[in-house]
Amino acid sequence: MLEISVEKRLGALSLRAELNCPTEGVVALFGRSGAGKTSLVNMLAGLLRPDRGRIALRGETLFDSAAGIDLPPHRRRIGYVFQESRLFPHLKVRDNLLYGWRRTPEAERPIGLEEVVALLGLKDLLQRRPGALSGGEKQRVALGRALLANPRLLLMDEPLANLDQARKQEILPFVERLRDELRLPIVYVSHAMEEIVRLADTLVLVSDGRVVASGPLEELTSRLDLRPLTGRYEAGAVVAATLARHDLADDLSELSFAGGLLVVPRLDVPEGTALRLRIRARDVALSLARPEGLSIQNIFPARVLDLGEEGGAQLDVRLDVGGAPLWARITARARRQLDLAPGREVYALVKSAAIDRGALGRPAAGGRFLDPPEA
Amino acid sequence: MLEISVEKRLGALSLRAELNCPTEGVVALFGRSGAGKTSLVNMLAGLLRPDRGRIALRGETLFDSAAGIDLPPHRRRIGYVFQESRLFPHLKVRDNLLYGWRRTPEAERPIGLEEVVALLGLKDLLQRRPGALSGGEKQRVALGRALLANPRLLLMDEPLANLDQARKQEILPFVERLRDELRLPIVYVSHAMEEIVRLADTLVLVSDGRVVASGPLEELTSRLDLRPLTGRYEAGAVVAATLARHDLADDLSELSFAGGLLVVPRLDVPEGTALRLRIRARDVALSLARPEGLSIQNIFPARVLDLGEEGGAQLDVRLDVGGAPLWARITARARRQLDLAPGREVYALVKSAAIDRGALGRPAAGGRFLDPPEA
Amino acid sequence: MFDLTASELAAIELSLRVGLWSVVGSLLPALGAAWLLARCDFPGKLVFDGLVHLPLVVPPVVVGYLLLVLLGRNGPLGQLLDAWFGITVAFTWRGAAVASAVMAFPLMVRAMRLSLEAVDRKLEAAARTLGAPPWQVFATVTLPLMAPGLLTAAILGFARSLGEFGATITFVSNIPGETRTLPLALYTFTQTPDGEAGALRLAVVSILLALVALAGSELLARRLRKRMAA
Amino acid sequence: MFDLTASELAAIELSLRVGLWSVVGSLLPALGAAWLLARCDFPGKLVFDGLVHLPLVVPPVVVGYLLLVLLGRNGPLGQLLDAWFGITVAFTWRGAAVASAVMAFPLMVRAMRLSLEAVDRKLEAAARTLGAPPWQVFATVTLPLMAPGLLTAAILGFARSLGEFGATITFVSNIPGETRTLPLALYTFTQTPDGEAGALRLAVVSILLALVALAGSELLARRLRKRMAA
Amino acid sequence: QDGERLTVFAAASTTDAVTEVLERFEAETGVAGVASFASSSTLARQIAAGAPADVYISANLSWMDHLDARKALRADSRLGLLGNRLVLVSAAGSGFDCDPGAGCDLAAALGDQRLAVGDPDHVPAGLYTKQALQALDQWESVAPKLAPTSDVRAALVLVARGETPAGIVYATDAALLPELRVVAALPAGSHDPIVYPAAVTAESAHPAAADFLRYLTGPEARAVFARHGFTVIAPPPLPSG
Ligand SMILES: Nc1ncnc2c1ncn2[C@@H]1O[C@H](COP(=O)(O)OP(=O)(O)OP(=O)(O)O)[C@@H](O)[C@H]1O
Ligand SMILES: Nc1ncnc2c1ncn2[C@@H]1O[C@H](COP(=O)(O)OP(=O)(O)OP(=O)(O)O)[C@@H](O)[C@H]1O
Ligand code: MOO
Ligand SMILES: [Mg+2]
Ligand SMILES: [Mg+2]
Repeated sequence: MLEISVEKRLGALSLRAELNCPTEGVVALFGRSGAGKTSLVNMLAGLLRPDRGRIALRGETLFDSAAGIDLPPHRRRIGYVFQESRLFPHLKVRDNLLYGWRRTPEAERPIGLEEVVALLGLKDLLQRRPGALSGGEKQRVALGRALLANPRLLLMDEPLANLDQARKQEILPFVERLRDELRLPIVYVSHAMEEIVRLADTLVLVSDGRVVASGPLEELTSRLDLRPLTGRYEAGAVVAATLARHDLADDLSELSFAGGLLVVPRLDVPEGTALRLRIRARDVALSLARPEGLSIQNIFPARVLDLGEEGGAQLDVRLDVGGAPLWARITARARRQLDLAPGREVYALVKSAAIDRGALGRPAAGGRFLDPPEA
Repeated sequence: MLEISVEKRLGALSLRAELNCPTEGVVALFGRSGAGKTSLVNMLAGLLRPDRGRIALRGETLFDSAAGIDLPPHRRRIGYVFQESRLFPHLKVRDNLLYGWRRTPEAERPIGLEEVVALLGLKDLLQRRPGALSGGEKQRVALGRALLANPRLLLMDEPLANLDQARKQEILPFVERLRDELRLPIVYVSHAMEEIVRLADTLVLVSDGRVVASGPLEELTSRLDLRPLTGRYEAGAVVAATLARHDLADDLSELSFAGGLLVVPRLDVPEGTALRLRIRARDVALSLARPEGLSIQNIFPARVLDLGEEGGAQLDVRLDVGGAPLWARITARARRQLDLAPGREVYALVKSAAIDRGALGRPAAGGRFLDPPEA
Repeated sequence: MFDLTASELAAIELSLRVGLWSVVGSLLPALGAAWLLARCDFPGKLVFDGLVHLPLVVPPVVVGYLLLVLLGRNGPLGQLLDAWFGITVAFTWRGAAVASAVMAFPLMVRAMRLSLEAVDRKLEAAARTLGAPPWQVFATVTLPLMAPGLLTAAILGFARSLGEFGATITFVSNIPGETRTLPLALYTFTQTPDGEAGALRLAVVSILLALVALAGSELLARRLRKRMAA
Repeated sequence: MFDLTASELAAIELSLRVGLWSVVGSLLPALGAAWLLARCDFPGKLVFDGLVHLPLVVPPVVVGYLLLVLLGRNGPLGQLLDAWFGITVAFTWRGAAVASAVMAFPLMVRAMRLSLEAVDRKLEAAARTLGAPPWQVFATVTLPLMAPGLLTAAILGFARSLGEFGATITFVSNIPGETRTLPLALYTFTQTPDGEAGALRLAVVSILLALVALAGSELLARRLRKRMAA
Repeated sequence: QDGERLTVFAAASTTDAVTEVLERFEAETGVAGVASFASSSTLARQIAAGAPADVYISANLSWMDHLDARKALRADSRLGLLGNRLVLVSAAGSGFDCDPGAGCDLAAALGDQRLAVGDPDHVPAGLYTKQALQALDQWESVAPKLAPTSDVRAALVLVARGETPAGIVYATDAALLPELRVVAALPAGSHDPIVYPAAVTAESAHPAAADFLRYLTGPEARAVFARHGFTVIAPPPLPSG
């Protein structure tokens, strides 16, 4: 559990944040520039001192103005990966990596250099200096450096913002491995909803120095009232599925979920793997009858649960597909034409092409704990 | 016409670029980090001197190593908007804006401060110092400053890269206005395909110091052989349309194009406006029969022209819709099931929800010329 | 203690004048040297850098002697100055200003060089794309951005000048009212057995002057920086 | 010309020793002062800044006199040093080193302060999150990043020391083999008939030494910077 | 070491002579000696501050008096050692000619140029010069044309380089630079007798200090001083024993 209740005056902004959230998986902080995300994360790390308030991590008080507690950053064991990587320019990559590790008591070193080097693919970089690395390589080293300091929580403040698409794709899988294999709790700040959707379990919306909402990612991104904050980025449903079968001939994978079999372009995971799928509302269409001769592969019988707020051109329809949730975004006109109402039986059409890797997340499976799980 | 044929050794990279492209509308340079985009643009501006070669703009030679020509940057009349805005910190916004304008002969000042201030919404910023501006405001001022120097070509090197989504949305319309109202030719460097798709007419793909391909945006993004460079970003068709009618009740707009009437969420332009629509292949599905009772509003009879390369899970189908082109991305399995082949009559299903503002481009309508059109 | 005599006041006035002019006069040459060191690469740059530092390294008396040899009535430069401009520096306060300027030169160049190196050349490139030829870029972008550094250089030079003794007395001797600056007057006091009180008085005056100048410049520089950053 | 006599060699050796120790001895205090000025805000900071600059502002002879008063055999600090550590600085080469150090102090502080201000505090913050307590951050991050600045400060101090005359002769006199450094030996030459040649010789030697030191440090600093940047 | 080496603090203007005398003293007695040369005032202050000097030779009576008054000198050791003369010098090649003692108007001879002298505010040679010119009734006219220097050497350089057409220095100083020419000597009676006093310091523990002081007045030293242009005014020592 991460408990934050702080106040801090920052120039024109008065930050006043209350947050209680689980420290499992990835907690994403999202909000527009200047909202106070970095300030919040700095307070967690001990780099910025709140004017008032309390911060506690897994029951341990890190800061408490009333009790006069303020654990200095080097005793918090909170790793931090910054936007600008902040590698020490005078040290080789190897010494950068070991900087925190050397300062960790031997008994508390859960992973060693070799492991991190293997995990992040740093083998060829060890003898280089940070100046000779590309942006993506720098961030990988920064990640490794933070990991080797044996953190019980990892902060990442827009770690990919300075990278191009290709570099981003190069780093993201590593972050996923931290989450899934090391089961390291992560607080992840980003502007990019696509990163957040791919990584995060919990979403914290920050606006104007306040925590406006926090909760499971799926819930918050599909809440219409938060749309101004989460952006036009499509709402959607998250569905638990298992990889049932690969169809090598057509290069497809079939995923079984509560509503049936979903066909997607082939995924590079073994059969039987548990998966988390995100299906965006805008990629789902509805039909009253089961359509024939359609290129759309995924057609599921569904029942309309309810219909979103009206008032615009479009609205979201919440569906029940054999027990699994699904959202469809349709026009108001279509709603009238199809005469949709709660309880109505329809068919949900999911274009397989609309399910991309970014919508996939693997629930943590196995992996080691860097820290005992919370009591 | 912009003619570039240069060589330049840059550390490990040997840049060797050949490019001939129209100087109308927006020319986008796209390529991964370190490909040489900024170097190329700097050569255009005269900030970087090629080792060898020639650069000419609208017939005027800016650089020619053989002829010993090298027009200095201040005589090239090429505006430049940088990623970091580069406003002069010691000057107020007003003086920043007028910096280039004051250095332009009076006869060659097509626009004045008031106009640019109005165009870019800078009224409230004039007396401030750059240090007191947000990132988005800074870029708007930088844009205005470049404009007021009366450039005949505007270079923009990732002008939005440092901004968050909200700020990007704040700037993009202004860039569109330059393109559409001032008809200022723009060379636009970006990593973000979504910006490029929204703005560019011509796409130049740069890789490893070479111009790998250049041509109309639509053509290049739909070329499968360039997919490794253009990225997974979806291919699609661009369709000319006119705003036929607003349906205020349903908050929709009907656009008429060669294939019929296309319904989209209401657009904020007057009826009769000529528009350019981008319809992504992944948002188009095919059906053998006209489906009934479907939420999808846009259904057009179409003829299969040809089918893209096979070999993966998906393929793109090129369609003719009443004379307009359209692409649909379907799975190979669907292709087999529907028995698709060139000449086959089908129905194209376009989910209206998938047409967003980003897919809209207005062909230049009226507006003034900053420079006489090319001979 | 602060009942200053007329001749002490004269020395103070003279020191201020000398300091001012030494700074004013060396601003341009120092800027030029700083430019060469910060922006240009040329053979012999290290030697040039060494030459600029000479006055720091060599005893002031030696510098004064060299100035005398070069700029004295019979020195080659001194004769030129006299013939072309009718300017005599030997035995005049102008000579004192020259001595101060030379001694302060390395410090001023150093401060300017650092501030020049800190100027973001990307801003200069931006100015060029906006139609400014190189000299305008320098005048309208580089120089204003260097302002805090120029200020520091000026004040450092001025402060150094307030303490300059050896080169001055050797070059222009110790003529009351003409070249007897504050440090020379102070020195004169120290040379008589009962001069302590007078020496102390003048020392305090020169320290105060320097403190005021340093503090003022520091505050001004902070303001300049803040204005540009905030 | 470069047949140096034994006593000239002794003066050179002494000057090098004095320069070295004056630099070594003032590194820490200068670093401390630079830290206070760059990183701390306290009442009286401007005055402290002024005090640090004093040796620049006051004639060297006055500085030497003050040192004599404070650190002489009968001076309050001199007696303390003697009683507590058995160290005598008055009229020894150690005193010459002290005089040099004091005169070079403002220059060294300035160079260090600038390099300290240029250290990216974000890197320090990063080190703290990696478990390094403040003093380790200083030792493993701040200090190495300041290295080019420290080098500059050291060489500047050393070069300044090679030219120091007024404070030295006033404080520790001109005792051959003990306090007669290069500039003092040069002065002594000028007091004897036919001393010209000797004086010139020593001037050239001291200029060469300073040039070598400056050029060497410049090259080294460039290497350091390149290593960190490239 | 201080106990073994005899340390002499001597006015800078005696540099050459005292160095030579010290060498001879060492050759004769085996007592090694070193000398620190600086301006008399600097040395006096240092002695007052406890400098390890055994013998002080000053060019300046007032600083010797200063030390005397502070009991910094060994009682009864003080003696007037050397005498000197004031001379008017000019650069060897110059045509400057004027003998103020013979009624030449120095100010007129200088024209709009200056006269290099030790600073009459504190440098002994300057103080004597002022007395002499006052006695010759030329001070009023010459005073505004002075180029006062902090030490004699600086005055000499000015003259030798032709910065000033003439200077008034000690006869001994004139020998420092070969480019100089003595134009005239100032009348000895026009100023107080020039005296370089010498004394053993109160703090001196060196057994040979008094011996050295006595040696300074002995025949060998007299010869050396004479060769450098000084007159030795102290009486020769009584035969020791
Ligand atoms: N030391 C400070 N002094 C004054 N204002 C500050 C300070 N630090 C931050 N601020 C202000 O506090 C606000 C929040 O800043 P913060 O960096 O936390 O925002 P953010 O959400 O991380 O923004 P971004 O997405 O741009 O990184 C901003 O308006 C910023 O200007
Ligand atoms: N002055 C230089 N010296 C050495 N190498 C250079 C220099 N300027 C650029 N390069 C190298 O040339 C290559 C191209 O750089 P350039 O900045 O043009 O790329 P880019 O495509 O703009 O990249 P980005 O998308 O990151 O801005 C890079 O590998 C860069 O390291
Ligand atoms: O020897 Mo002196 O004390 O400089 O006249
Ligand atoms: Mg931030
Ligand atoms: Mg670039």
